[in-house]
Amino acid sequence: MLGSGIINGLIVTAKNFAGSYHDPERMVTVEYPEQKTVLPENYRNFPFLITENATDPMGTLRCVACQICEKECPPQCIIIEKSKDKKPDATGKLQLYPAIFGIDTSVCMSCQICVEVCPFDAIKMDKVFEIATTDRFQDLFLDRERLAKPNSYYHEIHPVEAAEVDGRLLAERKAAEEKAKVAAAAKAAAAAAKPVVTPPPATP
Amino acid sequence: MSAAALTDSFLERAPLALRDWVVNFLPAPLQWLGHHLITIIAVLAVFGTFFAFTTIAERKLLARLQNRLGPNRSGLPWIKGLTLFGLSQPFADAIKTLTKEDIVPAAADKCLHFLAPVIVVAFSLMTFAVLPFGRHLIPVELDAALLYFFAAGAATELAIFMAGWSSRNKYSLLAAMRALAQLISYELPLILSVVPIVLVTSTLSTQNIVLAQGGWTFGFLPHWFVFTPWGFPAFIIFLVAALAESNRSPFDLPEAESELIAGHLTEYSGFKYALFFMAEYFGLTALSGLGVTLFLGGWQAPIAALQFIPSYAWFMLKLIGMLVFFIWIRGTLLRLRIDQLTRLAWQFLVPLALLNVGNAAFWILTASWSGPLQLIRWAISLAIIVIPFILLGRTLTAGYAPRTYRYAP
Amino acid sequence: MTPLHLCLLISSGLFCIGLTGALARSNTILVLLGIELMLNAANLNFIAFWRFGPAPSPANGMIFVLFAIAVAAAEAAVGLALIIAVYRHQKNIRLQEANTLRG
Amino acid sequence: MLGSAAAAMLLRNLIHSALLLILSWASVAAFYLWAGAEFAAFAQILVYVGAISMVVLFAVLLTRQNQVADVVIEPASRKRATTALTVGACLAGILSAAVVASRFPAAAVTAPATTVKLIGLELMERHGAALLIIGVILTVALIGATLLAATEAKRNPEDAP
Repeated sequence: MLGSGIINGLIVTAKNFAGSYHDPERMVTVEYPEQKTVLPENYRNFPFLITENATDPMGTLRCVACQICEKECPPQCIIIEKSKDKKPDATGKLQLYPAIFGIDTSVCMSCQICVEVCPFDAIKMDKVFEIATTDRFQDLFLDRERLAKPNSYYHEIHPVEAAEVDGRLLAERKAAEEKAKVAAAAKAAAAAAKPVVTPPPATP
Repeated sequence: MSAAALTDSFLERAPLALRDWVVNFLPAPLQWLGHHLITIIAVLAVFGTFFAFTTIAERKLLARLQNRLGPNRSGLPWIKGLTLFGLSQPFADAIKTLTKEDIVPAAADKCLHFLAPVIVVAFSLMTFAVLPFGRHLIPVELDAALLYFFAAGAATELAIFMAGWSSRNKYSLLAAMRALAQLISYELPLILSVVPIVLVTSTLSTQNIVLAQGGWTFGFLPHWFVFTPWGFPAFIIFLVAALAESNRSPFDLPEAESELIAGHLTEYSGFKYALFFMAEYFGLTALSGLGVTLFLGGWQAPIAALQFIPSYAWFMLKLIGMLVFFIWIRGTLLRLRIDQLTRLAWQFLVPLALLNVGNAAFWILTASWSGPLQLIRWAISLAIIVIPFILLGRTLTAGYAPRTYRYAP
Repeated sequence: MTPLHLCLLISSGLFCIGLTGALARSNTILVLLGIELMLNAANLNFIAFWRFGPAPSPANGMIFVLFAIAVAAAEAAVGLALIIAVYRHQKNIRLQEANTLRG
Repeated sequence: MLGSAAAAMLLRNLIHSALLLILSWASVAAFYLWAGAEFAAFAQILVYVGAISMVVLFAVLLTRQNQVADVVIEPASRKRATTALTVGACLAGILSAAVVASRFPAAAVTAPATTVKLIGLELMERHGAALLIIGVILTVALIGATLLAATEAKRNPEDAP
């Protein structure tokens, strides 16, 4: 009959109305500042730098200031200045480190290219999105100190990816050690052939 | 409690007593002026706040109908954490619209552009003058009150046209044309749906119409016109036409956002926009009030035992009920197309309303039937309206099978 | 000068304005509106005589006015429909150009 | 009332003159109110301001060619205007002279007591035939207007605006 559709519609909305009071499942609204949605694992916005050790963030940056990300960055929001001296990195190898590392987040477009190109897994994407400030020049330009975050934080925000990265790094280090051992053994063999005293290989 | 005691109970007379008390402070020659001014101010104040809370109620209800929360943030200034369920939202909105820049397009007809919102508010407020809010509360007792109501309501169409034309904007003009077509089309069923009541009560005075709906069968079945076989279809037609007259969804074509930006409101901003908004709600409230007066027994209590509650409270309750129903409809139905809209008015509502007038005439002719004849009277009267409804519905929807939706695989 | 005189003066003024407009303007719509004005002037007279006339009858003047208003409404509707038909026919609503029947 | 009517007849902008005419009709209704004819006043507003004005505005918009819809006054039209003005002025003079010269019996002090009920009874009883005829006229006018405005479009659809 004519009009039955209208009545059906009214019943549906009335159910919505009643349901919205006793059935929290129906409500889709998240009252933002108090409640927050759980971000998906692959959410990303701005990059950060990984440090190995939380107690000494500046000393244990993974970044070796190779400047690949600076060159690849499409909007050119990364500024890096190499250090004059060298520091030992996680494996004990002497490496350069960034004396200045800055990202202008007002320019960054969250493309993740810096992460893709980094050969040292030193720069990763962060999940912090509440970055509104009153000063767009100073507060949105993140320097080395504000960019550095420990590896444990990386594990927290991207657990799967971080585990994969750590596994790979470990494998690489092991491979490097094996290589070093092989090299040492070869050297030792050479030394045995030629009795010359050689210093022992550096232990990690 | 006798009827006389009820009419003179303290609560019933309280507003009048308050008014007389205030008026008595004025010198004698000014008393009549004070008398009327207080009436006007009371109507403005009551319906102004009513308007404010209708907007928030509408937003909250619509949200709930769509499983949302609605505005619940705004609290009192300087008090943190107190949100009052967002009840102070309309006041925040008012401050915002009042402080916005008032933009008048360079090509606009300045005079008409300014006059349109003024006229629309003035006339929509004028319609409140003849609504009986309570047993003793009616701003103006007019003999031809119904005619006055429709005459005052007719002028708002003109204001919408002025707004649309003076904006010198093609969307506004289109909206104005649409509004004219819609308002003329629905004015007819609106008035025709009221005619049966005038026939039966043989009066145009709203107060007398309400008085004619007094009384109860067995003390709990009120003699409201909506509970008669001619009153119910008239009420439905009235509801549909009232929705269309107040430009509300599903008949909000004149300001359809998705088609015409905002229709005749496109070039209005700030306070003028607020005036239009206000007028729209005033018009809706006035039409709801008229519906309550004509069909739902006005200020009469639904059960004889509940008469001790003052009459104006009943009126307000019913008014709120009507508005909630309108909001419910707005949250449910989709917007019509313009041809569907005019077709609905001319091919469906007008014939039915005309039949319903005949139905009411039959009801008057058979007023003396009683006993088992009463049942026959009900049956015939129902048949007069139900059979054409079904037949008309069949013919109009013939060829429109229930729609089957096909989705991309 | 009684109120009746004043009313009659006003209504005759309105009538003459309507007549002048109907004669002078070449836009058909305005001519029609001028005729409406003249009808209104006549209605004014009815009400004036009903109210201030020598022997007021209870409702006669009013009923005359109601009938006149109804007829005016019908006249306006038909007239404007005619105008639209003419406009569709020759893209113009100037009175002088609707002369295809002239001998 | 007179002013807005005169201005309406003089203005070049058709919409303005239509709106001014509506104002003039509304003031006629105000005059009815002043004279105590409430019912006629409300009927006047309902019919003129509510309905006829809408039809007029529709007609204006549907037949509009440019912003100022009225055509330019040409010499022929100017001659017409002067003739019309003369005729109007002469008629006004004659009518007002007649009005001023005529003597009416003393006016009734109070308005005749007219209730809606009385009007209704009078309409139905004494003027029943006239009411029927008016009904027929209105119906015929409605159908005629619809036919006039609609069939033309069907006959030559390429002409439709």
